[in-house]
Amino acid sequence: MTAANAEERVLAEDTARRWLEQHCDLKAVLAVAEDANGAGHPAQVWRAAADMGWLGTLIPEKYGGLGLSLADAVTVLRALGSGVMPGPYLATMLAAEAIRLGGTAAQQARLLPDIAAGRVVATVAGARLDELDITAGSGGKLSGACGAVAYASLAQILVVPVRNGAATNLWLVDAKGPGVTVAPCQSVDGTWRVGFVTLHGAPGERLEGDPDAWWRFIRHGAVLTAADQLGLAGRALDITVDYVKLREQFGRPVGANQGVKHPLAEVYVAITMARKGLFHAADALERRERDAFMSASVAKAKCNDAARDATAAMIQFHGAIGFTWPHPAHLFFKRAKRQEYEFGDSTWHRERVADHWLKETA
Amino acid sequence: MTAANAEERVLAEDTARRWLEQHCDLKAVLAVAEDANGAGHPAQVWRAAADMGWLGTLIPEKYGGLGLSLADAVTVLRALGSGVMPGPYLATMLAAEAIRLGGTAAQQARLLPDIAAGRVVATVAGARLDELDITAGSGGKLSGACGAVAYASLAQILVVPVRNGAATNLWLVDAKGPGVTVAPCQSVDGTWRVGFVTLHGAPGERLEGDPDAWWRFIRHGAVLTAADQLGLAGRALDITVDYVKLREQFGRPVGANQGVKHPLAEVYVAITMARKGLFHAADALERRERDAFMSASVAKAKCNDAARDATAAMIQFHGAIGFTWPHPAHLFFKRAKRQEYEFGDSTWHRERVADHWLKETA
Amino acid sequence: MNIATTVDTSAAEGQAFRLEFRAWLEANIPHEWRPAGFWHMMDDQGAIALRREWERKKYDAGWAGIDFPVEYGGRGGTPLQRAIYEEEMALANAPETANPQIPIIGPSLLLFGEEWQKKRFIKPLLRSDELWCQGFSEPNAGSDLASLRTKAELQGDHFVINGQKIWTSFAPICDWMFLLARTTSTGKKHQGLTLFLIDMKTPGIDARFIKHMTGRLDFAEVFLDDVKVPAENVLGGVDQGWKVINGLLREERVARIGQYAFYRRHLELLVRFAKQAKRNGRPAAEDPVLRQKLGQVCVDMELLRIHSLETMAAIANGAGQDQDAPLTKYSYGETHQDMGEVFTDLAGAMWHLHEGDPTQGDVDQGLLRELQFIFMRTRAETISGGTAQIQRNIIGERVLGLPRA
Amino acid sequence: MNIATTVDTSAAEGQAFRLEFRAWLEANIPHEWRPAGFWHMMDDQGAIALRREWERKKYDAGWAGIDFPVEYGGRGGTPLQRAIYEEEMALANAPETANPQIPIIGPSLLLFGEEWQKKRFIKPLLRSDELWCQGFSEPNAGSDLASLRTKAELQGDHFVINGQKIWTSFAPICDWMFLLARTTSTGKKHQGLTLFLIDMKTPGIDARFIKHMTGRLDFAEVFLDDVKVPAENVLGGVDQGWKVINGLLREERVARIGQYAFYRRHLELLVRFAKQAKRNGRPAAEDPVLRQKLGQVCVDMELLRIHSLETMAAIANGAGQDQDAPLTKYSYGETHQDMGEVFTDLAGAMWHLHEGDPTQGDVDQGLLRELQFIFMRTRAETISGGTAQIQRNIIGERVLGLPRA
Repeated sequence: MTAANAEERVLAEDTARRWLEQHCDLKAVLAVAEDANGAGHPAQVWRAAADMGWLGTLIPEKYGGLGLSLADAVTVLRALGSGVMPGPYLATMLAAEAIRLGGTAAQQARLLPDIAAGRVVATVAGARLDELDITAGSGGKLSGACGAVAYASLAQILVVPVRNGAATNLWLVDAKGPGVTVAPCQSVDGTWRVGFVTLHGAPGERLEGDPDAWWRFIRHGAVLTAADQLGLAGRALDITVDYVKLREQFGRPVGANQGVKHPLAEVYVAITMARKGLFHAADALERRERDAFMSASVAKAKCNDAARDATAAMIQFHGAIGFTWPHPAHLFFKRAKRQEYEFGDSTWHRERVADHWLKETA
Repeated sequence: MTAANAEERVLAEDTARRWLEQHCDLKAVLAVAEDANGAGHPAQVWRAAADMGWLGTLIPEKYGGLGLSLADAVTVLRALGSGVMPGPYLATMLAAEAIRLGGTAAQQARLLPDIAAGRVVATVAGARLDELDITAGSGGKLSGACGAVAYASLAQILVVPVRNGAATNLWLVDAKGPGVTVAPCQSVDGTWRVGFVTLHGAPGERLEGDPDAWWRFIRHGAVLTAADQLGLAGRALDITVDYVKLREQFGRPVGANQGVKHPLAEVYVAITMARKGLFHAADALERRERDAFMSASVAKAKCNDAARDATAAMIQFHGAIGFTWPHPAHLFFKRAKRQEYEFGDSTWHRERVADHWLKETA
Repeated sequence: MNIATTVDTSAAEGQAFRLEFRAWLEANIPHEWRPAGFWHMMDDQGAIALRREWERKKYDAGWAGIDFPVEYGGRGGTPLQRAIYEEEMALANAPETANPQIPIIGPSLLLFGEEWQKKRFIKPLLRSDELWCQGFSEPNAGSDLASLRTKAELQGDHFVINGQKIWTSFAPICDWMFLLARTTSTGKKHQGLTLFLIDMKTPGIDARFIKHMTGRLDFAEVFLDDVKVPAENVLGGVDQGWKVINGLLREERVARIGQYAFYRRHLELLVRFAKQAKRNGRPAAEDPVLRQKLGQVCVDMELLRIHSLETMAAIANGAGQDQDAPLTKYSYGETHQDMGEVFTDLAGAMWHLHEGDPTQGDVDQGLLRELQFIFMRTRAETISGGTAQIQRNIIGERVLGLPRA
Repeated sequence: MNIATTVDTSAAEGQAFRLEFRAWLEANIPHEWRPAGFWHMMDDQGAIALRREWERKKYDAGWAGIDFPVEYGGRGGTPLQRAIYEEEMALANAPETANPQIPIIGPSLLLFGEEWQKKRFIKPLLRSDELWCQGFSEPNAGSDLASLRTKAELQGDHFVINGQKIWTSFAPICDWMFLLARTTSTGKKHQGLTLFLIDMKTPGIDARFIKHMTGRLDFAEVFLDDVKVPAENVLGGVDQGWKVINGLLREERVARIGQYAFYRRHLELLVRFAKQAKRNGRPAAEDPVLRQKLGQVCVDMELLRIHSLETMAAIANGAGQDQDAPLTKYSYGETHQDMGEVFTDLAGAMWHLHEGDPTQGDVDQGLLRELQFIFMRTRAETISGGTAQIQRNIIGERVLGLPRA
């Protein structure tokens, strides 16, 4: 990352944060969570995501995107995560990334411009990485249960991993088309929406550009999800530090106690290391470095842990107010805990890191 | 445990501690550790172990022992552990316990009186519970590597687990007899001695009383070893608390800082729970309760963790002095870490506890 | 279901009591209430009404106020029976009480109340004819309770109370409040506090729910604006509030036995869930890494069971001061919280869904919902009633004798 | 062996330097020194003599004081080359320096020394012709260094020093000591401290080893009884000692890069050990629970590598203040200590034996001994140079801006 690049990113992230704070602050997010039967899709956030180019961060310029790097996408998503932002933007960006990595030029040209412009909502099945059993029949008809899928009811484009012997291929499905059923399901995390998707001979189209894109995609997915987590974690720490500086008990600020200070210092260390790991992984994947998959696992494992610890600390060190509904701490915590299991939990990633080291060491 | 019993035990433990403090204090233990090529077998401790009946705590009265319970043995061993006592008393008591559990009346009558009186040193192979490959040939000749065995060079009686198809039987070997080779090996923990034992057709004698005694024995062994660990842990905490009350830095006692106070409080909690778990397990094994094996695993897992944490805290909160040789902290820490892997580490025991619950829950 | 109990009922007395109560519960808890998650899929108001009705029935059958004297409407039993009662309630998945302050307010009245107060308040409390709430915490007096600011001034034959309380569970639907207020402002902070028994219908009281992060209505805040309370409604004497609160420690010990029984049930649910949920295509229960995590909470729960057994023995022997109260509180909070984390690890990406993901095993919805609720609820358990940090401070200072900062 | 380096040497300058030094090491480290554990199976005195000799050879070949100016006997290289040097030393399993205070005393002399001091002391320091020790800590001034009591009084053209120092590594075999003493006792505690360069042969100095828990001779205590030191041997000015010490932060950063390279080697040893050791009849490396533990330290080590890369980039860009120094120190200590714990888990019951248990796999003795040593050594790493508690305090107060107690 060049210095010029870095400055631009700081600026872009700062702009995004300010905009979100003005147009969809934590109160507004809470209202979205409160309205459990609503779409969970604030129009102003989606509009901004399209207009400011966030949705198209990774989409090539020729297809209407900004054609930027994974590190830029991480920057944008960290800003959105720091606002616990609701909406299908991450699902859509993930689907776009699958199409970018796996699609042919024709497939990309057909689909990506609409995504970049915010004209369609897209989503991906299989984020939990446990094996799904979706198979392709004759004529590319797909069948099988996709499990829980982000914003399944809203999405028009659905990307699904399909078994092909020992391999996994990425396929596209028209989510509003025949053979697709969606059963909405509520989630404890009110900052998103989710539904169970089942395919019954739904017409599918394979992403033909790179049949092995699944393996790259899940690493990119891990890094993009981790960016949201990192945003949660950083903001959770900031809010908590501000609170314990002011809140007094026993005649002094709560934050003067080592019982509070030391755990928060540990959270700071975790977040700092997670940030370094995440930007490194983004660059390594971008450059397709030899160890890039391991770097992505390092980043996701650390972001999982940092986000969980930071948001749990946010509740703990706010005292009783921290576990009430009107306080935003639970939004951060529930979302961090949800994302902990998307694109690989820490156990999944640690196993892969250990495997890499064991294979690489003589 | 009746109240009268409890009082007697407090008294017995107190007596043992006082005696040890007077006749083999921490300085004396350090000298034993210093003398790495010595026998690691202070005569006064062994004499006391015989004279005060410690060695025979579990041995029936008719064979010269006290015929007391496992909880009484735990009490004695906790006292010895609190003094980080060197010597083959634990190895000998473990061997005696194997003979008590597995031997016929004739075998017990022949062997236990000498053990209770301190006339022979005995020991056991297989304490680490990883499978050994010792087999019995024709005429009861035993062959195979026994791995590291406590006080192998000193011992006259050796108990070994021998494979018998899928089962494991306990056998006796004359450790000074033919077909037994002992290669002494140094250990980082200077409070004991150890050697590698190999059997080359050594004449063996099977413990015929209960052929399945191995499974009971390793649980009794876990509880007796855990008693030593609990002794280490409690003394480590006491010494550390005394130190941080007095040691001043930045104008106040180190122990006034929550950064010290809270971890020590956690150690206290761990030790307290470990103690409860251990005495419960001793009673449950004694009464051969249905869940006794699980209780032993609970106790050993917790004592492992408590002893490691308490002795590591002893080093940490003594500051630099805590990692010097003349300070006893390292004796506690190294021994706790050694025993952590004897008669089952926490991973081994947690697995068994989980298994028990999964099987017992509908 | 297999629950190793914490009370040794080899003695005939305990065993007979246990069996009788078990039979009553079997006959009187509606079958549809039994499955895991039943109460977690129902709205709060409905749940409380149902429970209240059931508790009256239970009282009338003689199964309430187990260790309260008969003369005040209790059963007149022993602490041992009380503990068995708590265990059987958990075993049967009986509803939680609609009147959660019983274990605090009941003994306070018994130990410190005047005769008329005992006669007047205990029976309706036990029968849940009157629901009670506890007004201790304030926005600026949480862990540091002694610095509370709600003021009570004596004016003739009544006190006039002004201030604000918070974390007052269920206040808006309660009939009475047990309130701690400052009556004297000179001297040490924890002196000069007084306990009042206040009718929630008194003018000047405004109680509003604060939703919990689980989505449940439970906490509330209470505003007191010139609330007139008869002077005779003081409990335990003017300026004696701190003494009363600290006199309840033994009672808290018994209550924790009951709490343990519920935790034990939660562990059973967790283990059952481990058998249903799939991770990476096989039952979560077969994954060696998840088994370690599950094994660890089983270890900690077994230790808490043994701790409860010892506590029961101490209670039966009439033991006094409980120096391990902060240890108990701390261990309970940590262990229950760990259980919650193990649940999310077992459930993986479906932990937060209101229905199990069919591609992740055939998971009972009620089980998922109850464990999910428990997971979120446990975040409060290292905070309410003294944070984990406060407990470690108390252990360090009072038990280990370490100096104050 | 495969070590991902922390220094980006895609630039030709770095790469050429790296290859040249690698070739020199290959040719000049005796083959028998290479295997893991070589230095851990040798006595302390013998090891130091061997190393000292080797360091002279290395100096004479131009491979010492990489980033020290040529005029004072250094190589005149860049910080980047210095970092590459440290990595290659670790990669080659080169001996640790016999003169461990070089990274502290060298830069102190460079930054604060008078011309004659630089000329006189730097070259013999770099060539290990003169071994140095550091006299900062005292029995009652460990974490709280500013409260030290060793006193230096000016008497004519010399100071007279009295007091006691502790944790003065290798003092009994050192030629010079870098000592911090109090010259003024009024004002704030950290003012009035002065640094002295002291010839260890001066009468009145008594240095005694204190054995480390690993069994090694390393630490020492030093008693100073009317020790006369010429006034010109003050470094950086009278009463300026605190300023000098705090001026060394940048240098510490570079030194940590070297430390990382050693940790990385230790991780490689650990992974190799995992393949050799057997647990429950199969290679430890195949046990899923142990793989998790190993995976976790690999994660943490990868993060420290990235952290080092960023630090190097910052150094190359001439960055100033390092706000993350306490983070670095804290993370290094914790991660290295975790590595030690993973070692004992992998080794199980043989972790503490001087030879591998043949029934637990075919384990290389040197590997076992070195990892064993590392395990014990790491207990000191959360203490020396500021405990983990102190680091968290600094992070909380200086980085997060939390109030002091």
